[in-house]
Amino acid sequence: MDDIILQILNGLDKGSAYALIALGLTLIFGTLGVVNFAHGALFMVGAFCAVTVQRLLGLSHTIIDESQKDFLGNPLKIEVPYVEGWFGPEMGQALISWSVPLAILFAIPVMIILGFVMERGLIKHFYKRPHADQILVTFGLAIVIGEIIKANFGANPIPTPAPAAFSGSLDFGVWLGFAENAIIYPYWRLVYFLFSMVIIAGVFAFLQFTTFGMVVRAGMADRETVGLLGIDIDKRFTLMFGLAAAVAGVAGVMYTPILSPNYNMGMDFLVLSFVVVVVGGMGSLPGAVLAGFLLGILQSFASMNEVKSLLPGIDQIIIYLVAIFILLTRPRGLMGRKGVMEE
Amino acid sequence: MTRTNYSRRGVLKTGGLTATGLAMPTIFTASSASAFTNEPTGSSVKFGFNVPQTGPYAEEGLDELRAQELAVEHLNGIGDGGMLNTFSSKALDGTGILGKQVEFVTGDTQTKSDVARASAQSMIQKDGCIMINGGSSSGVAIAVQGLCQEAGVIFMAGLTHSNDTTGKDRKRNGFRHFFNGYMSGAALGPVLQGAYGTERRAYHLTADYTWGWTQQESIQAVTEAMGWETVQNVLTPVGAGDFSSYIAPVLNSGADVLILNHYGGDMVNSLTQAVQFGLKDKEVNGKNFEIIVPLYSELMAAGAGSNIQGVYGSMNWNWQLPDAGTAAFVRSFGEKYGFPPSGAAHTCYVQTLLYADAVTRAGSFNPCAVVEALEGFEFDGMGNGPVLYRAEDHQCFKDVLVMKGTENPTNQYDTLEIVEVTPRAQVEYAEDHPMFAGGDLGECNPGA
Amino acid sequence: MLGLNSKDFTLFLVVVVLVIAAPILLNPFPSDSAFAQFNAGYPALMQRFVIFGILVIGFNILFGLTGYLSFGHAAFLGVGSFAAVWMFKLLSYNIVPAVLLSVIVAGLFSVVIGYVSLRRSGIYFSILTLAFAQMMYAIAYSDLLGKFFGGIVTNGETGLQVYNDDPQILMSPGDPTVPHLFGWEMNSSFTWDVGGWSFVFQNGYYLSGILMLASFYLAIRIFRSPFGLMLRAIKSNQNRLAYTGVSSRPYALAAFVISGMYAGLAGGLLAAMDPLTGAERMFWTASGEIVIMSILGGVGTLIGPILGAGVIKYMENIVSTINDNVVHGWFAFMPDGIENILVTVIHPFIGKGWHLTLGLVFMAVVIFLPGGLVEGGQRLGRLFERRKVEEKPPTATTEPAE
Amino acid sequence: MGILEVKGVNKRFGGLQALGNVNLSIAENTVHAIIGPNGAGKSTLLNVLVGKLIPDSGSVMFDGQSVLGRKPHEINQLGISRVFQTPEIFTDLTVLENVMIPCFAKRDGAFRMHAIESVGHEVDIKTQAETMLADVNMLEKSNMHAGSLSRGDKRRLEMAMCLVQEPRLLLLDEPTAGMARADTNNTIDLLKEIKAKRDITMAIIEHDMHVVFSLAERITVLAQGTPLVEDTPDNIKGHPKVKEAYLGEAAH
Repeated sequence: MDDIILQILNGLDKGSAYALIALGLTLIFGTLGVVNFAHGALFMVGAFCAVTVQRLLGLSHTIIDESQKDFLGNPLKIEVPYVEGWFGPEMGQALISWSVPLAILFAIPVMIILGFVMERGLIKHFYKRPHADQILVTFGLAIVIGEIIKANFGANPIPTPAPAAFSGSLDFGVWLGFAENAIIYPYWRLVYFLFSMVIIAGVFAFLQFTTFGMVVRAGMADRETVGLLGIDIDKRFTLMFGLAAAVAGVAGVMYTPILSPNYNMGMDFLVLSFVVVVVGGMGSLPGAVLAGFLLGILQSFASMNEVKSLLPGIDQIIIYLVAIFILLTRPRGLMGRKGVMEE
Repeated sequence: MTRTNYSRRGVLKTGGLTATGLAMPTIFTASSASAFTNEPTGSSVKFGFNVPQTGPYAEEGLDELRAQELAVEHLNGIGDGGMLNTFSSKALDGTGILGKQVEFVTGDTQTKSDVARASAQSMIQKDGCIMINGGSSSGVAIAVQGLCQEAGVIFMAGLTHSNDTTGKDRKRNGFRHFFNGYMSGAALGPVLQGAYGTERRAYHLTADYTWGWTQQESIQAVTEAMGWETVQNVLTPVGAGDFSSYIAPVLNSGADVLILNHYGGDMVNSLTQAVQFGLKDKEVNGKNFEIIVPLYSELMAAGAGSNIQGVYGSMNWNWQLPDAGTAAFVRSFGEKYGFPPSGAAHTCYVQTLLYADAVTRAGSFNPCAVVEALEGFEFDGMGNGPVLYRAEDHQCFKDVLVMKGTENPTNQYDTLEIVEVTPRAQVEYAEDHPMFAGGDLGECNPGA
Repeated sequence: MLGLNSKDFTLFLVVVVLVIAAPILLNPFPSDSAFAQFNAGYPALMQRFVIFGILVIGFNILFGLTGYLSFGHAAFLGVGSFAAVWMFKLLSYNIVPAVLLSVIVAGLFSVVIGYVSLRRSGIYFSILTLAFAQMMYAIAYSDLLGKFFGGIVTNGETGLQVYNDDPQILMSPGDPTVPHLFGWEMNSSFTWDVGGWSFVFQNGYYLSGILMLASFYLAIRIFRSPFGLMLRAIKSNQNRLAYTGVSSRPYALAAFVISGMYAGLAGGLLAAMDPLTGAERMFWTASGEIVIMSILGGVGTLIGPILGAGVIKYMENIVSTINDNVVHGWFAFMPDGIENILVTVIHPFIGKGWHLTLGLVFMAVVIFLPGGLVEGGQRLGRLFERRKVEEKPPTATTEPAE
Repeated sequence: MGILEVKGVNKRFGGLQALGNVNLSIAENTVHAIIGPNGAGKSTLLNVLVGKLIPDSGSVMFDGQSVLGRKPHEINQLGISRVFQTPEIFTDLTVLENVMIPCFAKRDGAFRMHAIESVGHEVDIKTQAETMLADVNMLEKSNMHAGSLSRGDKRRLEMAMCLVQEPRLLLLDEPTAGMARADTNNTIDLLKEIKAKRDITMAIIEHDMHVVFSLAERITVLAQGTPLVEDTPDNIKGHPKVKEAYLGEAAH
């Protein structure tokens, strides 16, 4: 029983990550009708926003300590972060420790601007082009973004720890009357789960309760009609792209303590996020979220030793098996709309 | 043998096209000049450095490339000579090899066997390379080793840790300087016993591919021999990213040691996440919960950051070793690039020098002569103490380092500390040891 | 000629000449010149050009004609290779049974996967094919079949290769120990040294080349056949096709199976040229590469995808091997300062940065040449034509799918 | 006994009764129009006839065979062709190819793999298609891309594609919707011409009374999913019920 609760917890957490990425992807699919292969890259750029903030906060000046030697036998250079000098060692260390959450403040404007630039500079010219062209151009863009990141940060994963306050894990099991250590879960993952919920709820509320959101939803349903009403839907779609980029970006920022960022992480998420979106159904935001959680939980269950001993390797293929099953039983995924990307 | 492999400056071969009986223009060279593939005829000889330059192991590959470039400089007499000064064999004098200047070409393996083989083929067929060196994974090493065997050039493996490379997939034309899973286990065993006792329950997470399997097998054998119990071995998909669903059940399984048979990004992520679950701070069965990473590299250590503190693992070589060879290499490398070399860099550097030395001692670039010169070769002064290149399986036998994540690092390169230098005798095994059985070196193949 | 119209026949003839003369045409620079780096005329790369050519010709029959975008086509390449290597292991190094089986096995797989996936269209179809391919990749990479049944089926990440103790029941003592066609060894070659050049003519390349030409010929026939017309009708308007009394599913399935068999042939040939295969051949990036090759060259055109395959394989094998030393070699004649500046400018795009060049090429082609490289060629052609005959008005007729 | 017999067809969408007990008989070689105000169930009925929708109850017989449960391509093979409200043609192909496809379909059925033969060598099919194109005055446009045709020409092409299969029943779904008066008249002439040249049954769903009264020999008036009246055009014109339900404002 405790195993199952643990895996449900796990699945929710995994699912929230999938849902968050799929949400941004669906916003772009649904509103703009663009297959954006660079969405994983946006997630990755978000993660590197966290690295950048960490580096900025860690910017140091050098003190040469003659009493110690470095690996070549030269006097040791000791790096002292500027923030420690400005705010005192304790406050400085705390700031550095909180660099990941702080990076959200940095990532939002960066990602929105990046989104605007991408949409205005490139994507908007591809609305009327075949999906194949969209795939090629966004895939090319994803490679270019990845290479730029690689040139600046290297190919190695970069450790980006969560704030010290969130290290360690919570013992759920004790609350529920299980033995100690039966169900533990890291604080940061719980934070990530809550954070995802807030973002998802925020996006839905934004689309549901603002005029802007209503217009966009109308545009998703029938772009031409909305255009005929004299509403400048294009401008709103640009904003949507910025919003989608920001969602991907903050998802990336908050994920860095779980997955040390490297330039290739966007590609690793690309295929998975497409599967999630399509299983959810093209053009359906609730579908994307639902599919994210469903696949996350199923994958967690498939990773259980009891399941794996029965079917070796099931954890590696479960997502695809489920995707095939759902697409064959429900023609347009869980909640897809008719006619979206069916040609 | 009727093998008539392709040779770049070779001659008319007994190929199908001759069989068609075409009248050949006289431009065709008439006599067979080369005795083996890519025999160097001019004033230079070319090496192929085949390393991952894109993909997850790019950083490691680039570090290998740096070391290889350094080795070529030292062979050609540029710079301070590095390990040539400490190497026990004095055949090399910094004037190239057999009077020929050393040149090199580079290629990108992308850590994919197909691409690595294509790249190696290009080096052999297009650039006329006589030796291929480098690589950062066992799958690629085995693939390229097989290719070099067929093509008739020498393969000096880079970083490859799977038992199979010199086990069931060993080849006469291929040589491995790097240590392997068995050696890691043999070296770690006593240290772990000393640190954690004989009554432990181990939980393995193993990358689900050949290297992971062989390493897990090796470690399990050693730990069980000293009384540890293996609770579970869970195979994890490569590149899973999020290992939480594999780590979450560990604590509840009654295990008190987690062994991560992962490498590269997988290791960075699984270790980071295991620490995040608070495993290192827990107590199980009245003992402190421990994590072990059997194979370490500096780059992984850097990627995992503070999470590796106090975690045991093993290495082929580390820049902090006190011997003269290490000091010489670290100095040349550090002065050229500004940071200490990684273990992968070391192995590629040494392999390049070893090849050059073997050619010089043999007096020929002929792969078969080189094989003969390397088989059973004993040397010292390359940072690992006295080393033997065993003739039976082309595996180097040398001391193995047991490492531990530094508790209080003083600078960014101070990530790992040497706990023990396990003597060579302790990690040796018979060449037909069950974990290495089924291999057949075959005949040496000079190609043409 | 050969049942082709004159335009197609000319195109086919050009391709024939290119394939035959590739060892010379692709080696324009003398071996010792600084630009020899750009030569692509060595057997391993030429083999890849033609084998990947076969792969994308087949893919184009599916994607170019019917518009169904399969995102898992590399799976058929993979099973083809595995089938071929198993034939080497069990029977002998003769490539005939190996290649035949690889085509058959890939065909069987594509019947099953195609039958299921074609129940959906658009992106749903793409994701179904992707899911099947990724499952097959995972199964091969961790040798799940081997684990399930015991023994070795795909040999996991190390890849499947031939060992000396494999049965090879049809192998007699004198037989070659490399892949061969009734004794005609694939890796045998002869070299023609002339001036500073050395041209290599290899058996394996020519065998692959002949099969590529045969595949290409067959593809042209399919493009121009009533069957091909039906496939194009599927892409154009499935609704109308149904109301015309045609069920599109069997046509699409036939196209899927044909293209799967092409992929199997390519996979078998890859194994025949180099008898080792691994799961990564089936990874989604490999499938993506096929799609990218087709779009880059020009979807639905006869020659486009082959060009796309050539460009990508060239970049992967040539641009990635250019390091700073090589660039210094090119500009050695310049003054040091300028040389260094040039090297610094070029540095990010070569060697380890070749992916950057690749990404930029993708973007440039799709932005400036919406029809792919073929459109670039057509524009060039039109430019010349216009210069030649200014007065001739443009004709209203357009050749279909050219 | 008509060529098409619809008996007791019911179709509900949720709470909406789209078709209620529809009985309809279309006699062979007549032009039969189905008219009715918006939402009367005309399109639903048409979709039932071509197999796109399956009614909740009732039967649809074409020449003694039930069409229910058959797929659109099977229904076409029975001899029913359909012209859509917006012309459905193969826009990426040439005009000639557009007409050749139905020729192949008629010859080969649902699936036959002619993968090696050249389209260019199918002289019979080509002649057949060209004759048809000449019939609708489009021969000179046979090498144009269908997508680049004018709307009227697209309509002609679609008719040609349907007629070349020599269907026994041609269903026309508002063939003149959105057309200018001149185009509408052309279409009427075209249809008259077609009717004059061959034995064919036509069922027209149409809003435009001008078209209906120019062509139809019999008219069924549909209102709220049920046939109100069925009669000749002349009788329909004066029928009070129809006037009440529909013609009051439409026919001046």
